[in-house]
Amino acid sequence: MAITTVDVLNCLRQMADVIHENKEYLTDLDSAIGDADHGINMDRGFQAILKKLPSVEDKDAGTILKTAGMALVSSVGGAAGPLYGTAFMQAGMAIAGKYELEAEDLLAILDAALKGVIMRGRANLADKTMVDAITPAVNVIREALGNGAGTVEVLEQAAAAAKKGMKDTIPMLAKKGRASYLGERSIGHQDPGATSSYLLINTMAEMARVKE
Amino acid sequence: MAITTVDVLNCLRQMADVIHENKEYLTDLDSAIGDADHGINMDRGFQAILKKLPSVEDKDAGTILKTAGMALVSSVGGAAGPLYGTAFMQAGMAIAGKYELEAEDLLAILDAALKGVIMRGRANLADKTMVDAITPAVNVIREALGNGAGTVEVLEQAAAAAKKGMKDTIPMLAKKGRASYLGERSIGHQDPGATSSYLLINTMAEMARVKE
Amino acid sequence: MKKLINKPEDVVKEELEGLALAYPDIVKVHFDPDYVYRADAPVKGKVALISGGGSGHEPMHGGLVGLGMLDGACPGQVFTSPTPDQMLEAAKMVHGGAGVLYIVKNYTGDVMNFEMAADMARSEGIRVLSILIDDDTAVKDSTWTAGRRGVGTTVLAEKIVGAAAEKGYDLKKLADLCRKVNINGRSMGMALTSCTVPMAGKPTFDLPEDEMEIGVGIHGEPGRERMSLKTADEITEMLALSIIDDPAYSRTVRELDEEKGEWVDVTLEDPPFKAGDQVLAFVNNMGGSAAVELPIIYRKLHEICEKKGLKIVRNLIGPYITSLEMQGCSITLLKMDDELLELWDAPVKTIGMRWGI
Amino acid sequence: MKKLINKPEDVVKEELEGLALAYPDIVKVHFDPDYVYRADAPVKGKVALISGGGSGHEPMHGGLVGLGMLDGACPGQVFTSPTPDQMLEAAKMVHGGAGVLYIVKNYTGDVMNFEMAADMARSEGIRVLSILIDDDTAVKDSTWTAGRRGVGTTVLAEKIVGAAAEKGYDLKKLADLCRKVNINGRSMGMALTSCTVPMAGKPTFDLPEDEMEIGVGIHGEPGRERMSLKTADEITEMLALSIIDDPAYSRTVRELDEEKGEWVDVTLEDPPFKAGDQVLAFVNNMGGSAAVELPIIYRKLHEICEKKGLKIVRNLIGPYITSLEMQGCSITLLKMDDELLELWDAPVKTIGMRWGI
Ligand SMILES: Nc1ncnc2c1ncn2[C@@H]1O[C@H](COP(=O)(O)OP(=O)(O)O)[C@@H](O)[C@H]1O
Ligand SMILES: Nc1ncnc2c1ncn2[C@@H]1O[C@H](COP(=O)(O)OP(=O)(O)O)[C@@H](O)[C@H]1O
Ligand SMILES: [Mg+2]
Ligand SMILES: [Mg+2]
Ligand SMILES: [Mg+2]
Ligand SMILES: [Mg+2]
Repeated sequence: MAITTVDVLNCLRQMADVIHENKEYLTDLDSAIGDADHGINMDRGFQAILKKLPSVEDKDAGTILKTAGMALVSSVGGAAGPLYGTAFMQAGMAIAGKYELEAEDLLAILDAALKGVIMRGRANLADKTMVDAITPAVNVIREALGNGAGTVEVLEQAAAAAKKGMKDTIPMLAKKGRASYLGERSIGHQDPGATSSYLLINTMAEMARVKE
Repeated sequence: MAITTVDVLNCLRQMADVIHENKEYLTDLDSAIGDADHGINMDRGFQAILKKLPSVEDKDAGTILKTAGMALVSSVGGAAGPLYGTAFMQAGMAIAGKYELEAEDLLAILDAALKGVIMRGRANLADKTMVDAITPAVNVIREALGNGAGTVEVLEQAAAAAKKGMKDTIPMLAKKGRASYLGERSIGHQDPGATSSYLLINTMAEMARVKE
Repeated sequence: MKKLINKPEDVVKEELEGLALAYPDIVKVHFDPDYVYRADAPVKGKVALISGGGSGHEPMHGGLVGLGMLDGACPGQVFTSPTPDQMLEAAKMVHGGAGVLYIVKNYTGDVMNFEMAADMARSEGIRVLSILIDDDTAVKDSTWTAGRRGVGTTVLAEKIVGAAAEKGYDLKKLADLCRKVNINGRSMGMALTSCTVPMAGKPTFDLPEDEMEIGVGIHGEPGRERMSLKTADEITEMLALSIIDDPAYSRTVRELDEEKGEWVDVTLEDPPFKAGDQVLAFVNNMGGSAAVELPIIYRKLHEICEKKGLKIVRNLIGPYITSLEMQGCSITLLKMDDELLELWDAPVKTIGMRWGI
Repeated sequence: MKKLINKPEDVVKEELEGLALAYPDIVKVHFDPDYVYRADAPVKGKVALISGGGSGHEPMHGGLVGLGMLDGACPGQVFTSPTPDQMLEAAKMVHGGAGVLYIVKNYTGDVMNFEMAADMARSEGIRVLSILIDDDTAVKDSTWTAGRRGVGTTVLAEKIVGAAAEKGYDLKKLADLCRKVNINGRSMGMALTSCTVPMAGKPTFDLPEDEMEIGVGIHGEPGRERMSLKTADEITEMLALSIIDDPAYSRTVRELDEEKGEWVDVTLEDPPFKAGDQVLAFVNNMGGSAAVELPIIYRKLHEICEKKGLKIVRNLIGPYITSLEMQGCSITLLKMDDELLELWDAPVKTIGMRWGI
């Protein structure tokens, strides 16, 4: 099952819905160990993406993702803006020119996104950031592809891994971002950025599931 | 029964106790229709009086009251400072030179005090101020003296009249002082200054009762 | 009660100690009786300006002492008028031979204490005049109340009259100028929250999460009316219109008549604002509102003034006459002319207001 | 939520509109992307100073734009770092041919956005350097955290570096000066209450009536430790000692290396304070504390500094780097020398800080 640019566009729209629905939830998580704005930031960013999509409807998937990334960079601010912005832009460059995406492209996308986040934010695993949700997703995709899994399966496994990664941030002591200032007090709270990462990856899986 | 300067000194000390005990009560009344300081102001003033008393222990009653009034003027501030300060100073002048006070002197004292309050604050009856507690007390003393009543009886009637006068301020619409700014909203609250006036007059009555 | 204080009864004393340590180039502080005065007082040949009132309104008045503004300020306890001996001693300290002008906010306590002080100072041979500020349009009449309260216009009067004193106006001219500022200034305030008098230990009033008070003074007292919370634009409109549409206001105040040598009743009338007036717009933070909110009020005020034909020629935005940590704001409009503009722009160097030097 | 605002999402936009209307002689405002800039920008031949960060810290940074201080300020949403396009466009608007210095508070978001902006500006041919402010001693180590946050020293750096830019320092010298101010400044803050991000609509944290947070930043985030409410003197002592007794602090930061044309890791060390040092003492109101409280803090700080052999040669007291309406305070000490003193005293004309002009 190949993913078309229409699917990509729909997926981004769906992500905007999911983020909007979870705006308060993400902000509440950020209240506990941050500054109470992650949901608000992400929602502002995905609304900005929605505004940009009409201008790239006939473009390749790479351009669409890069445009989304640029919209995030110039509208989100905070830590999430440059991180997700870079992730989407790098993901777009990884599939530059493509109008149809296969299962392998999903690896390219998520791997590039992860590398972008790390390049920009220099977080390590277990620093209690979005890296802790995206890394297991990338790993599991790589493995699943090796086992010959298809798009839906690959993404479902990725979503499950991201979810586990997200939950695994709860007992972690934050070492990057705002939460790191809390020291021991950051323990016991789920990282907001890991949560939004899971929500986005899960949306990809749901899109694939529905399309199937 | 003649009132000695020792009685006057004791009475002032007793007033300081009563005011101190009612500090919060008076302040609460002032919170409702004023600025939440009447009890604090009065307590500060009577503590200042206590500090001054040793220096006038061998003086005449008039000097003692004038000294108390000056202590109030220079320590209370607000509306109550000049009003009670003037009241005590005028009262002192009305009995200047006396070491023993008879029932008639009580009229002189309270009448001079009331005139002092009115001279300074120019309030009319039913403006919802201390005038509404002191005026009935003065009137009833004048009447009781005409009927040949003695010190204790005179002061007990004065205290009862002041108490009624204080209660009568509840339904009044304030026209003087801070409470006047509340307009209709001042209705239904007992005036703090009328309350302190009643407390002071009542303390005089209690002193006389105990002495008898 | 959450405050950065030690013992509640020491708040004012320790505040004054802090000011004395922090700003020795601008003010000195005298204790017992307490007053703040210009570091270079007395200024020979200059009329000395003294104001005062309860504490809790900082920077007013101690923070408004200095070159081009007040010579002395008498702080009372929080929200409680100071006492006559403070005002008398301050006058003796700062007067430079040209007389003393007391600038008094119209509250029963302040008025009575300053009256006593003026009488005492005069009996000690100091020339004194005393002008009331009564600019609060929340108070509609003076027959059934103690008259309009003195609020925001006080700050503007102290700046303008202070500049004039620096320029050499004599006592009589300064009193006239102060009266002129007062009758041309009007204010209206509101509160989102109450405040807590340190010695009282609890908020003066309770204000539910969805309500506000309109027409408050500056002492944490409840206002004229409680109503449901409104937007900044709606609040600004209520405050601004209560000022701009206020009709002529007349009242009788007591002033010292130098010739007669006694207090006399004087009838004053505030002329209403009219299209074409040039105004100074003062948006005051009651103390506890976030600074980001004030320009939002100013933005709407600007629009309303424009619509009403009033031209804002100067502005002042910030916490200048506060009610402790109360959230809320007040608006003051002062009709300006060339004299007032020049005096407003003159240099001032105080703790709370500074420019041109 | 009780605020003088209209729609929560319009707070920053309407604040900027208000500033533009109120202070046309000092600043201009550009919208989409949003930034505040000097009314007379670009100043030809002068290095342009740009800072920025989330809104809600007013007067920082928009209120610190003007002669002798910043050329441009990029406001983000409340407590959210601005975006690179704001910083890029601001740089293009204000740079006067002598380069641009970005002054960046050390928060992950601010750092990353300013890094992207610097790269973009350089690719458009604008000479850019960028210096981090990381002065918050509440953060003990940089290995296990994102490093010390940028707090009070930011205001002092902007004043001092702004004066130097006005004096004609070149870009390299300004970057060195800014780095010097940063390593010689340390801060510590505390909160009595939380604050409410307008878009969130409720307080960021709950703080019981008898508790406080020590070691907070400026974003309404909880601090290092929650403890029972203490007196002003005890609080001052905790904050002051956390600064004065702080040992040497070293960390690796990223700076732009102009010769290499890329970002490089630089290791910096803050020298500890020692007896005999001359310091500037900055007591900052978090926004919602009553003004009467600050001098009480200063009073104790003065005593502690004296005991520790630190001589306070300048001070700054008031709300300069706020957290909306949060009650609380922070203390910053900056070691001064003759160069810094002269630059501190130089004239400044901004909305939030003004003297000498
Ligand atoms: N250095 C970093 N690397 C990766 N992710 C990070 C880093 N710093 C912060 N984050 C992520 O960003 C999230 C916070 O985003 P957001 O609240 O929008 O920004 P801010 O912290 O500036 O308010 C955190 O929950 C964390 O997952
Ligand atoms: N003009 C006046 N004449 C008589 N009593 C007055 C007058 N104004 C106020 N008062 C009395 O003063 C009381 C308030 O005193 P207090 O709270 O100490 O002073 P303030 O109003 O300045 O805070 C009122 O309750 C009232 O009884
Ligand atoms: Mg956040
Ligand atoms: Mg009172
Ligand atoms: Mg009072
Ligand atoms: Mg943020």
